[in-house]
Amino acid sequence: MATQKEVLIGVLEAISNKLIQAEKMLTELDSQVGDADCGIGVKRGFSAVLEELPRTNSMELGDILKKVGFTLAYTIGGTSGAMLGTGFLEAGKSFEQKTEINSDDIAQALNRANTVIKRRGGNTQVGDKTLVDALEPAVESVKKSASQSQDLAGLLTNAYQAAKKGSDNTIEITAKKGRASYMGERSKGHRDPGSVVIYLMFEAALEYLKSGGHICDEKDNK
Amino acid sequence: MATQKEVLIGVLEAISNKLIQAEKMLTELDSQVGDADCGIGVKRGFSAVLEELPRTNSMELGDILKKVGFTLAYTIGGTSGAMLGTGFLEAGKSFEQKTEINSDDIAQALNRANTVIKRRGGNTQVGDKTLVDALEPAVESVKKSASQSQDLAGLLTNAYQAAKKGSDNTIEITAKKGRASYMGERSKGHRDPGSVVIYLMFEAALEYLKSGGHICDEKDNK
Amino acid sequence: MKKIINKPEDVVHEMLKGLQDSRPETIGLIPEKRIVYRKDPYLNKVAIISGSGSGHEPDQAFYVGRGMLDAACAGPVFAAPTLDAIVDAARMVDKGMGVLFLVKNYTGDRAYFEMASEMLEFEGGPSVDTVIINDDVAVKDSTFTAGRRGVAGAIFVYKIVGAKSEEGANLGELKGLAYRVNDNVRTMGFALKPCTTPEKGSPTFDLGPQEIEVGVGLHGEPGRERTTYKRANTIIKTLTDAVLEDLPFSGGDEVALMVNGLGGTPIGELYIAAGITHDILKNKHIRVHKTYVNNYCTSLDMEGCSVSLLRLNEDFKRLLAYPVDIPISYF
Amino acid sequence: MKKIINKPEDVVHEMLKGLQDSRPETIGLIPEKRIVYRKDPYLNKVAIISGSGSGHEPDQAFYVGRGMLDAACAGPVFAAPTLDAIVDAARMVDKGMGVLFLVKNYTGDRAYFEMASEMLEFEGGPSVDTVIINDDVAVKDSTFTAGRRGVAGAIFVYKIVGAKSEEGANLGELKGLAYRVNDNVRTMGFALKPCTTPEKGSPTFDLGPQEIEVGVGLHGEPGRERTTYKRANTIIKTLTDAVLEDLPFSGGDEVALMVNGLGGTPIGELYIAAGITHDILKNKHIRVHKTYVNNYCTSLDMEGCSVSLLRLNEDFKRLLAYPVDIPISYF
Ligand SMILES: Nc1ncnc2c1ncn2[C@@H]1O[C@H](COP(=O)(O)OP(=O)(O)O)[C@@H](O)[C@H]1O
Ligand SMILES: Nc1ncnc2c1ncn2[C@@H]1O[C@H](COP(=O)(O)OP(=O)(O)O)[C@@H](O)[C@H]1O
Ligand SMILES: [Mg+2]
Ligand SMILES: [Mg+2]
Ligand SMILES: [Mg+2]
Ligand SMILES: [Mg+2]
Repeated sequence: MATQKEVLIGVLEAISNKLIQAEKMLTELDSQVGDADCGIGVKRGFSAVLEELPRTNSMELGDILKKVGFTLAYTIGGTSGAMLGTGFLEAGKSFEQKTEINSDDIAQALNRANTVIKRRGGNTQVGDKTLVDALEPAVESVKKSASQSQDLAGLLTNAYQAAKKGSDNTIEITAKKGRASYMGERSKGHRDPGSVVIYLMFEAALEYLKSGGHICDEKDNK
Repeated sequence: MATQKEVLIGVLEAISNKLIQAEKMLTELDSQVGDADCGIGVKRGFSAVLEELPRTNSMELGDILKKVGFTLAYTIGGTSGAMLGTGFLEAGKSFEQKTEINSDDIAQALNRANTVIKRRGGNTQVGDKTLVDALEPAVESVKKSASQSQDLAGLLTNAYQAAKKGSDNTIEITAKKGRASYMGERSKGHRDPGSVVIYLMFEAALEYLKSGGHICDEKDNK
Repeated sequence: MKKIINKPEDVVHEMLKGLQDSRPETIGLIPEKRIVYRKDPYLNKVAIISGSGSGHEPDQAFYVGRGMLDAACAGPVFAAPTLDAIVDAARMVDKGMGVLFLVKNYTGDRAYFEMASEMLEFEGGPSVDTVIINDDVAVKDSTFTAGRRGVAGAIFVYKIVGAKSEEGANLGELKGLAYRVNDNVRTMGFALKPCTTPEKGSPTFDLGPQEIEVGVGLHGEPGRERTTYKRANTIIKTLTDAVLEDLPFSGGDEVALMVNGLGGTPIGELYIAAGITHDILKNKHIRVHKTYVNNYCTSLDMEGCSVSLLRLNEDFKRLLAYPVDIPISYF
Repeated sequence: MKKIINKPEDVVHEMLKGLQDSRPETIGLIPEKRIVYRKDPYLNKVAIISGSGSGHEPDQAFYVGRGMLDAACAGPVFAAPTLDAIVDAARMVDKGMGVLFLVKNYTGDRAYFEMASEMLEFEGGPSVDTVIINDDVAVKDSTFTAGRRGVAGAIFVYKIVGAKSEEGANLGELKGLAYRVNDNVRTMGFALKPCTTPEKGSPTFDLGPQEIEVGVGLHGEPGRERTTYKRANTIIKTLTDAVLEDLPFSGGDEVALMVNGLGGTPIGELYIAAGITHDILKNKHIRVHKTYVNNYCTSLDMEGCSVSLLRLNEDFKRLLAYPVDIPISYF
């Protein structure tokens, strides 16, 4: 049975690989509404994460996430780097002192990440056509799953679906934040690349779990 | 019966019109071996000549040619402008004081034009792939016709053919003067645009004569 | 894509190396962090730092030097400078009088500078303050957007604030001055041809052979409208009018005019634009005190230009004329 | 073709008008003749004039001013300045000490300056002398060509000779100095993308998506070879080596380095090139005294650059550093 730390590192690895593979698609989406670098930055950031992960074995759970956050903030440069960096950093802070976590901890960490990201973005709201459109529904879903003591597979499935749906919603709306907002009405009809990053993260975690990534389920931890 | 001055002005008009129409072709040739402006410059120059011609009625024959020379040197800018300008200027000088001219005068004027053009070009020789390749044979032909007392139609026909043949010769040779020389061997296979200007001038004069441009033939002048 | 580069990912490093090689006496470089800083000794001044994605050269690494910036944080191409670079740069150039961040208004840049300020406050460091520059009038309705972008007008802010910092002004005074410059400068640009980022290798947006983007952003972001190509008189009038109406500028004003090339447009065309703007201003009885025509704030190889007007006062005029010693110069 | 222009035939006039509008105190213009001249009063100096086709901006109208040129004769795009303009300009700027023509080696330009000299001698006018600049090493076998072209090295000639003229040197001394600079400067360039002249409206030559022209001329004339695109390290080494071998430059030499953009290439790429050249020179123990990186002598919107090296002596160093007041500048 894998330790939580092994699982966390495994999930982070899966997320990194998935996002690196998505480079072209993300950049293509960003060239519709932004400056065509989202995939390039995300790839740079998560490649750096992949390099760091082997060195995180001796760290606490929270510090691993903070390390990921700093790595993204130190390498991506784009807005996505500030936002994702902030997210992992705040999630890590929320895990501070914890050696074991449960679904409630996950929900809390994600909630904190979402809150600070919104502040960092200049008071970003759902409907502004940013990654928050995918993140916030996913966070709400995780909160709900946690309160219903759902297992991790179910929690992640729901979160992924919520994030995906949130991302889908970005297609038809007008951007009000970030670079895409300069397009005004013309931003309609294009999916926000950052929202894709979010649902791909949940998808990667889910796939890792399903592929038998030795996820220790809730009961083991209690 | 038209005066010599009327004929000269008519010929200059015909030459100008012909060269203006050749703009695209000349520029196209110049883009193969030069800087793609020969037609543009020639058009600019001969359009200016067309504007000047109506004001030359009161001038001497030589001054009309000098006027054309200065106009070309003042407006074209390209090498062709310096060379053609020099040519007309020197031809004009050679007519100085003359109110009536004959074939010998024409031969002499053309010869002087050719000599100074060659000096101006930095000792240009036949075979250097420049307008001299068309001009010099034409001049030689005119000299011969004049010495044989040929009529003007014959003189021009021979001169045109010599110029055309000289221009044809430029295709297969390597440029040694002017912008095309920078291409070295690569200049082979392309016709020199300036040589086309020369044969078109003789062609225009000939067409003007044939179209009944009221050319007073040799006998009238003697 | 054909560019004078080696590997796309090395573009920024190699460019900054070339900068330092070319100005070894005055320019220092921390390559890993892409921090460019003044090497000549200076004291008793607030340090001025700007930073943003690379690709806008000479903005901003090439404005580092006496009379302008004390350090520049260069991000990857079109991506904000990273957190650690900003924090380190601030610590490095502070002379005890604090640091002023001059930041063009882009979500990413703002977010990183904000994170850096929080870290400096939290972990201890120089006192820092930030002024956001947002001179681009192209983005009209700013309550429904990330707000106006910072574009070429930023150069006037660096120039005037940099000069004043040499005179010994304190952080608060400089912050106030930076806001006053920003409040009096307006810019609008357009693109004839999109730019190609080295890593993407193809144009960042598509523009038809007869299309132009009016109000384009510094990273190829779309602007007010995509329209058909028009002759210079028409395009430049559109830009100038948009700038004039926005502040608004009016008869009797004295201004500095900047016609800024976006990177791929030759100097000659910029001067055609300058001539057109001069005529428009003369007609409106707006006096041009000084004209700046060059590539000041570019978008890689984008073709097009922007027109900026800065309403002047005596203070601005004096500080604009203050001598600079910066890497970008002719002789 | 999309450019910031109105009618193609008005490009040069409108550009020069913009220049004069932008520098009304120092720059005079005779629009019909396209003569740009210094307006500030000066005396007791030989007048320095250069001229050539337009399209090489800032060369050379934008170098008119104290410490450099006294007048520039601008031709139509890529066509020599016309005879009357040269004659008038010489008469206008002569202060009784004569006029030096600095002419880049192109058949057309030479021919017109020669015609002008003959006219001035014949009709009476200032004493004039001409120096032909031919720094381009791309054209190898000069006995079978019109000879080496004058390219970016010309700027060093204007700069040094212009400075010396301010010191009161006479015509003969300046002519000698100009030849010495020309003898010690070498240049080679390459194009990534051809230029488009306004009147033609399409590229002056064809270059495939993976082709470059090594040794290209200032008007898009072909160079040494057309080859496949290579990364910057390789291309810039080719240029630098050709320049080094030609003079030849050798270890211990002290040089000025110019990396000159051809018009459409962004500053950042030029600095990548500068960094590469610095490494090559360091390896050969050639010391770079000063580096010049910018668009100095362009070919409209051509993409690419040239590398020039000038072997220095103390005189050249002092004159290079002599202050200039010319229209092209940043602040
Ligand atoms: N104000 C904001 N709040 C939250 N996320 C944002 C904000 N602005 C932009 N984003 C996210 O950043 C993504 C773009 O990332 P990236 O391409 O790295 O940024 P940049 O626009 O700086 O190039 C967008 O797709 C969007 O999801
Ligand atoms: N040295 C020379 N002597 C005579 N004619 C020349 C010489 N060099 C070039 N030419 C002629 O000039 C023509 C090019 O004219 P043009 O395009 O106006 O000149 P440029 O090369 O200055 O653009 C060539 O086709 C050639 O016939
Ligand atoms: Mg982006
Ligand atoms: Mg030509
Ligand atoms: Mg970006
Ligand atoms: Mg030409």
